[in-house]
Amino acid sequence: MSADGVEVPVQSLSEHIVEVVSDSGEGAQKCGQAFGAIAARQGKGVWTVEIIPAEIQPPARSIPGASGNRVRLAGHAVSNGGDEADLVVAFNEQVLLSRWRAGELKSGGIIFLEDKWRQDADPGIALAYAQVYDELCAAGFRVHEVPIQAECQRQRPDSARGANMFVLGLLCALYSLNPELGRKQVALIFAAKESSLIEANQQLFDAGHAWALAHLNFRFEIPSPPASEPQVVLNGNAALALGVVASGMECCAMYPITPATTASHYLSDIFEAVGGHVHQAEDEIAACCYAIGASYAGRCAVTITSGPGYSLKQEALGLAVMGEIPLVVVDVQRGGPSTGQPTKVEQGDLLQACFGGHGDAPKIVLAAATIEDCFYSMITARKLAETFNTVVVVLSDANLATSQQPFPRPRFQSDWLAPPPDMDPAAQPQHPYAWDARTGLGPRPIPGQAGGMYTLTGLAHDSHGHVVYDPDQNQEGLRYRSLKLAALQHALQRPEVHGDPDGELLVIGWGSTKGAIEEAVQRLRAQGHRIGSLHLRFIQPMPSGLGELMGQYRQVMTVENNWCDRLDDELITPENRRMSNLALLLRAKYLVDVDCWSEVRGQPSKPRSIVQAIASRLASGSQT
Amino acid sequence: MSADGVEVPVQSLSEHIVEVVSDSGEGAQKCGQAFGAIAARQGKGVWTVEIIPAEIQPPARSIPGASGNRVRLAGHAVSNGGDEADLVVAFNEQVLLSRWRAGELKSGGIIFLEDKWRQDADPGIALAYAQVYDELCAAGFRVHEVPIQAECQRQRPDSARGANMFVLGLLCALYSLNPELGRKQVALIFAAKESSLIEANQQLFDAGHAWALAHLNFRFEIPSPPASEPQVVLNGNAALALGVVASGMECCAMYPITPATTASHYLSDIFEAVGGHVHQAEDEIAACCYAIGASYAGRCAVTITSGPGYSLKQEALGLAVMGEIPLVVVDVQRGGPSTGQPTKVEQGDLLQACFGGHGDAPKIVLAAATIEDCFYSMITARKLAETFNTVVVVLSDANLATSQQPFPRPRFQSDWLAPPPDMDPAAQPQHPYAWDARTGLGPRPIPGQAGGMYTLTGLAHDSHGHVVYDPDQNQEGLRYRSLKLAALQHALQRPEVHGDPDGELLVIGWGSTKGAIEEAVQRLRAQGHRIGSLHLRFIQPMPSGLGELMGQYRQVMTVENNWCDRLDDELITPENRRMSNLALLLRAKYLVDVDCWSEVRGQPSKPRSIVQAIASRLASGSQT
Amino acid sequence: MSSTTPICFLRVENPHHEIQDYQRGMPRWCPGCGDNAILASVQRLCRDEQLPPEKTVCVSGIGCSSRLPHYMNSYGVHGIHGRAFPIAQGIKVNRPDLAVFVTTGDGDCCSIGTAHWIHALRYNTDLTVLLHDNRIYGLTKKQASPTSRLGLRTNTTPRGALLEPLNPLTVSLGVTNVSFVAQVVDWIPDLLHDLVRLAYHHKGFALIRILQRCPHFMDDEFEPWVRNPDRVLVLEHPDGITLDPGLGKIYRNRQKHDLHDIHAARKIASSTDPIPVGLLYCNSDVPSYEALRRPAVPNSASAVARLLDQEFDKFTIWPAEHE
Amino acid sequence: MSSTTPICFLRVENPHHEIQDYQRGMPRWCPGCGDNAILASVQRLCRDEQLPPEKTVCVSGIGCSSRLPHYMNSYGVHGIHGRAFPIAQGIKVNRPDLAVFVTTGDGDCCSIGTAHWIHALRYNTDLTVLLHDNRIYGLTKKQASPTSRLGLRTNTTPRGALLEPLNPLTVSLGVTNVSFVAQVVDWIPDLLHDLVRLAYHHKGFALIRILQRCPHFMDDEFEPWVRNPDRVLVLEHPDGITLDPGLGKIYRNRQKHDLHDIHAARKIASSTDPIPVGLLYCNSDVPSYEALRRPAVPNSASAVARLLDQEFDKFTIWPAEHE
Ligand SMILES: Cc1ncc(C[n+]2csc(CCOP(=O)(O)OP(=O)(O)O)c2C)c(N)n1
Ligand SMILES: Cc1ncc(C[n+]2csc(CCOP(=O)(O)OP(=O)(O)O)c2C)c(N)n1
Ligand code: SF4
Ligand code: SF4
Ligand SMILES: [Mg+2]
Ligand SMILES: [Mg+2]
Repeated sequence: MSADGVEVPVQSLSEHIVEVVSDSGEGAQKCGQAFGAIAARQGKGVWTVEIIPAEIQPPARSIPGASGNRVRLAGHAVSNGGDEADLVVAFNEQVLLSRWRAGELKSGGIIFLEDKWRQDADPGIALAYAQVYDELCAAGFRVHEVPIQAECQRQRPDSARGANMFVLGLLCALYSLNPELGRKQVALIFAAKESSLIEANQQLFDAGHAWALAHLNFRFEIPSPPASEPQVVLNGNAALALGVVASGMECCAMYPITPATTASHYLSDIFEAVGGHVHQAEDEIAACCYAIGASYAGRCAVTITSGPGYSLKQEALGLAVMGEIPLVVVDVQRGGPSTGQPTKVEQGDLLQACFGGHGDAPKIVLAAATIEDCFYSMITARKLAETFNTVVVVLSDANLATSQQPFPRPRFQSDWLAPPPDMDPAAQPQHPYAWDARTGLGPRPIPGQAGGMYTLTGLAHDSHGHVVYDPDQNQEGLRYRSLKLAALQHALQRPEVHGDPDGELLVIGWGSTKGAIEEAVQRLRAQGHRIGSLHLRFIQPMPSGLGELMGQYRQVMTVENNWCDRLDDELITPENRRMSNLALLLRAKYLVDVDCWSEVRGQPSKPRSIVQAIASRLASGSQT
Repeated sequence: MSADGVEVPVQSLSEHIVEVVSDSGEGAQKCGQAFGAIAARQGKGVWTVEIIPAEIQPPARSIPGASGNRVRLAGHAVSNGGDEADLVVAFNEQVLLSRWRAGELKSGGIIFLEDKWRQDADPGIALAYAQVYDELCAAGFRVHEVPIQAECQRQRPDSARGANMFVLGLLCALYSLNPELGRKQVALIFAAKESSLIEANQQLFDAGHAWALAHLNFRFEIPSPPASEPQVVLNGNAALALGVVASGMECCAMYPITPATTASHYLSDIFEAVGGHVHQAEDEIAACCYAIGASYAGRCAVTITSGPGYSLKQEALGLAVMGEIPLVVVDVQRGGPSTGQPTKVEQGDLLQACFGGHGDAPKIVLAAATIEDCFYSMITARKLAETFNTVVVVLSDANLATSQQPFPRPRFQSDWLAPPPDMDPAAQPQHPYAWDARTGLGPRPIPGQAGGMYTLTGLAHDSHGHVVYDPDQNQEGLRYRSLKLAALQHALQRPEVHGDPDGELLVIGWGSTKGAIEEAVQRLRAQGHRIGSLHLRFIQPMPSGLGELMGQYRQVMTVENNWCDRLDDELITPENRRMSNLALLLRAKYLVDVDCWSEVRGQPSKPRSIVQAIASRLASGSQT
Repeated sequence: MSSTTPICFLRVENPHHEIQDYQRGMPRWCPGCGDNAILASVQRLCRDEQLPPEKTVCVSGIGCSSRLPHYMNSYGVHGIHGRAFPIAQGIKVNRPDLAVFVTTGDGDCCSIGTAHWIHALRYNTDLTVLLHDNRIYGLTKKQASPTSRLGLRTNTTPRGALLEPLNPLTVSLGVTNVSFVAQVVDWIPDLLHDLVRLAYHHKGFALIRILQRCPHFMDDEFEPWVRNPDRVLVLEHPDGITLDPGLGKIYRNRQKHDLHDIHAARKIASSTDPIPVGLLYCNSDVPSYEALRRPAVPNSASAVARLLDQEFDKFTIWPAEHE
Repeated sequence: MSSTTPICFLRVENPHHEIQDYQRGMPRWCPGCGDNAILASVQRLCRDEQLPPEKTVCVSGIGCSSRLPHYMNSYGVHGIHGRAFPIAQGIKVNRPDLAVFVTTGDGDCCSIGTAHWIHALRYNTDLTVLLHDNRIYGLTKKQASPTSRLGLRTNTTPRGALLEPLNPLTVSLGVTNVSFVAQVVDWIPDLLHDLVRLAYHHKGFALIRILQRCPHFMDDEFEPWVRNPDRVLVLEHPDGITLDPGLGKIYRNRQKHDLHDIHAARKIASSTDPIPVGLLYCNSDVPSYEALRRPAVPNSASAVARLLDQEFDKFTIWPAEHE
């Protein structure tokens, strides 16, 4: 019932995408996150994506300044941020424009717009507002002007802040969420502050809620699927930090870099409770070397970074590979090359992860595909690092790092932790690299262990760790270090195909595109196409059997967020075309004509774009 | 005639491989080099390879301490160090043993061995000598004991040095070289010293010459093909340094590292005569950045390094690619990974050259295949760098760096030098990245040029150089930077096939293996096989038409000096096999089942080993 | 091919430059950010010295402070994190005709860039260096920098920074060949400008550490010093700065300081309260690196041809030789 | 899983260690190379202190000097060029029960490793650091190092080094948290050993710069000083070194030096002739980094389980919540 007693129809939706955008510092991010959390608590499927301005303090009311959150909520689990937004709440018309220009708004969608600008003292601003408003209406958007600030000031004449909590109340009312959960969430947000602040913000929340009930003649409801298990709502970096704890690692060495740093922030906060520490080194090289030192000394360590930092670590990683030191390296990829787009998503570091560094330095390369993966990948990576005594690179990206999604709350298992290193004095002096002739695996003497003394060196060495100049001994070391990847490959499970097990086309992906690819495949299958998708978590080594899997489909293509040349460019030929990273690897390995479609727009790929890409591939493929 | 008047038969040879080995510091290297130079001056085909101990001061009379030179001389041009040595002069039996153990001596070959050890005061030494002597004789070597030191001391009782000049004289007599040229060469070696030293050494040379005539009952003669052009005899690093001068570059920034450093040494010596300078930076990153600064300021620069240094430069190279700054980077590859085998040859950096660095950072990658290439590659690289405004990586290796070979003396052409940069004030403000829509090429404003002002940035930017956050503009930059490689690809010539233009098998190689591969192909063709070889100098982009060329042969394989897994290892399958670098690239590009054979023994591959590899490939290929 | 003598071109007119001629775009720093004052001082210097914008280059690394080159209407390089110095050296040594400024942050210079900073001091290339020291990593959102106060709570030190802050002045003054070290604060623009002018005229590596306010993350960090002029100690010297009477009335805490005395400089540099401002040390006798590297001859086709001939002669085998 | 308390194991016997127990292989340095004396001093210290070889770790970078760990019968890391310090820190902070030595060269430490050197001083991890300063790049065959003399002809400076040498002592003494800086020469083994002992017992980052002879490339570099003991100035202090009467007769050029006075230390550090040897500066009050990072609780399965529970609780949605 609306405030004036008239029954307002409640429209039931299977899903909706909601954005809240403001100037940076106005709290749209907090609002969106809280909204996602409330919806998740009520059992909706939720995916939240941050809308991040590129600068710390972009100018107010500017296109590049848009800051906020996208929340996709649904009556089922969701795995990505979806296509265009159905509904946007904007604190000014410029940030709204920014989202429109970026193609992020569904045509005909609903807009709630702060109306105070219409009367702004600056006639330029008032004019700009009116123009945008008219444009949007003309373009068919359903624009609702909301006196956000005016209403807030009625509640709290002395403060200019809190508009975001008003909007939160409004959204809760609009989506028929439980206001009690909303008020609790507000209390959580300000938990560290004085209680008067909590109350004031709850007051604004209530005001927003009431305003919506009183003024809006429509409401939505999204069903909640029944839930049986507890879920946690985390972003990928938080999941990663908790994964580090869960793996039993005790040392993280890092140097700040966006978008990796928040993982280390969180870890800095909590790590000491398990006897761990985060070492902020003077640079990435030092961070990597500190981690190598820790691992050498028996405390397997992790170093967390993003692209530029990962490039800097190349030489040090070579030492770890050569010395067979277990080490976990996380690269939270961002836009490249060079400084690129520090806050944006890209998957441009795969080939460097596989082939970076001079000489043959075989590393294990994993890619997290979901937020849940970010957690478990740390446990897996540490185990692999210590089993194979080598470097394990875990690729995440800015999309996973900052998106939130519920996943089943992990239940701690003590075998996540590595067994304590064997510190018994070696019965007889042990060879540090007593390579197993079949697998290349070997022991790992640890300082303190009598009889295990050796000097780790980056020079070619024999099984004693002694420097060798002999050609055959040099090859022996290369061979064993490489064999370890083969040994792991034999242990890997064939990945499962999503969708049809054979048919017209197989899409292969890796990393954060998983949800969007699978959704795209679903949509096309619903349209009658027989297609499937495959998502690789192990990239080096790759699980076996991919060749057979690919053979089940007429065409194979990858979908990636890294550059590949466009065949419609005049100078680009099938011969000189630079392929996307994974496509190149698959082609080299399987000699299958794997095509690739990529976009490198700094944005997570939308299911809609992937649908189009696959559809046009299907169309052109069926012509030939 | 021998000294006692008996006619000694002179055996005519088409070629011979001669080694001179001693403890480090005893001068075998100088002797071998001088011998090669004398032979070259008499018009023989010559290739000299250094035999380098791994340490500065290895223990005397030790296996790892062998130091010296291999000289392959022939009645025709030679392109590599060949197979096993036909004749060795050794200053002690241990260094001789080292060569034998390494499989470098032809069975039944001729050995000249200093005999003083037989009577050594240390009975252990005398015993060791006698044992080795007996072993060698038993193994069928023709061992001649020579009283080198005794004869030298007869000439110069007051000095223990100069045995190497005695040996030089001996060799000149043995190979019927003109002793006058020999004496001149001795004078050249000691040109910087007092003239008494020259004379003393010429005296020893003469003594060696006379001793051989008096005591040896055999002599060799290798015909000299008629020569029409002047030739220069240089090693690859010297050629590279002269190439830098010839390219007109004025700035080389470096940090010392083996085996690249000698190029910078030579350049340090001569560069100032053309207004250039070599900047020794505090590390490789600084060297690369200094070079970027120089290029930004209008002086295209080169930075020279080896593997570990190349790894360190990855981040800075990304800036140059992103900012479209011309830059020449030389990587004189050595054994890897990590510190690896600093003085040994390996071709392990190709994939890092192509894919190193985070994000998409397309660079041009060239590989010098001959010593002559080392010279001309610098001229080409600078031109490409300035035409395409990007990074050009030139790969050399320890084999090219230290081997010597005559090649036609280059005649300076003024168009080697770049035209002066256009410093006219831009008529209207110029966009630094006014990308040509077809090719991605653009201008290059240089500080001092009015109207061209811009701020180079590693952030994503538009054609003005302004930072952009727009998804499409980000893609535009990626696209143009990548297009430049396609534009270059269209301009490349299809490489020529050596040997048969079609047939059973095509061998593809890159870098310093060229000579050995072609010689191997020649030998197999002489045995009746129909095969060819192809050597790639442009690796990124690759010239077009390789697919067609490969299609002319039943099988294709690469021969490389970098690691690939061996199929006879139990755990290695065709699916998980890690391929050699070039093989991987060719497979990905052409979807042709390119096999690879590699050895990573720190030694240049011998024609004989390549013959075996090809032969076994032919055998197994014909079975299937 | 380019020659190594300064590249010249016909200058049609020789216009007088106003401040605006050195400004580009709208600086994107937070309101109240000290970087604004530093930018203004550089632009003022350019105007005062009438530097041709096209012969001026601003080089930086990465950080809020390193955005400065984007706001200068000149040539510029917004480089990579920590590497501003070697880039700037490559520019200046190869093109001594250009005026080169370096702008860097406490993280950029004193953490990842430490090796380059120390060696840049030693090379002593003629650069005007502005070290924006806000004692924090601004751009990456509040992590401890080497100059962060002991106990400062940041995102990487949630229970307070563990170490005493690095003092960039004492480190710099320990480096052989150091030739110019100054300190100033962003909130006394005239002093800032005076020091930028002295640094610009110094023919060598002139480092000014500027205590810079970051209201966004370090609210109040410098407030006690801003509010109480007596907690600023002005170092005066005829070759350094001397306060004009107006400023002199506010900043009464002054001291004569012999800026040629390295030992005195090191002592004063150690003090953090009051904050010493002024020129701590200057030595004009240290040769600049670009002077040491100045080519004796310019590059030219004939010089190249001559050198190649001379060198090839050493290695040539003439066909005649073995006939 | 490993715990952060020192890893212990049953020691069956507790043997007495002789010098030979710390020796491995045949050092491969040139005859007369000063590195031999440095190795001997470390081995002597280990014997004197009866360090269990398996609890001793020698860490180095790359260079002739950095080969040292190969000749120690202990654990060791022969790392990569310039990065010995962060590797050693990672070891020591995670395993404070180990005795960790760092051996590095003038190129390794003062050129490519500069940033790590400066920050290692500031972190003040308990490491015994031997800086083998032969004023040259030995392993790569004679290029100028930062400490090479002005005018020294090397392969990269064929017409003489262009710059005054960097003084590692004055640089180190400018770094906040510096806690131990000493200098000695390889040719006075007893003094060398005394300083290694003091450094070992210092609970912090103890840097000894050792002037080291490289007869292979730098014949005569130190000859005048070796020959004339008066050109060596011995700094004496009860907490530092005092000469025994025998040595005292040879080294008569002695000076009382207050090793707690940083200003005095900086002054003396600047002198190059006579060469000051002894402990220049020591401050035992600077906390070591591993002490600052000592975990309050050990890692354990139960602590991990507890922390995960506590954190997940913050983010959990219980099925009950929306019923
Ligand atoms: C190689 C590399 N590592 C890390 C970063 C991330 N990063 C950018 S700026 C910065 C530090 C900024 O601090 P400061 O230099 O003090 O500048 P401020 O923002 O405070 O002005 C860091 C760590 C990067 N861009 N590149
Ligand atoms: C990244 C990298 N750059 C360069 C080198 C080559 N290199 C090895 S040791 C060395 C310098 C050695 O000088 P120093 O540290 O003084 O040691 P010394 O040999 O004199 O004892 C250099 C440049 C390397 N191994 N790795
Ligand atoms: S974050 Fe701090 S340093 Fe950066 S712009 Fe804002 S106030 Fe300035
Ligand atoms: S080259 Fe010099 S430093 Fe290296 S081992 Fe020989 S004498 Fe020692
Ligand atoms: Mg800062
Ligand atoms: Mg040295």
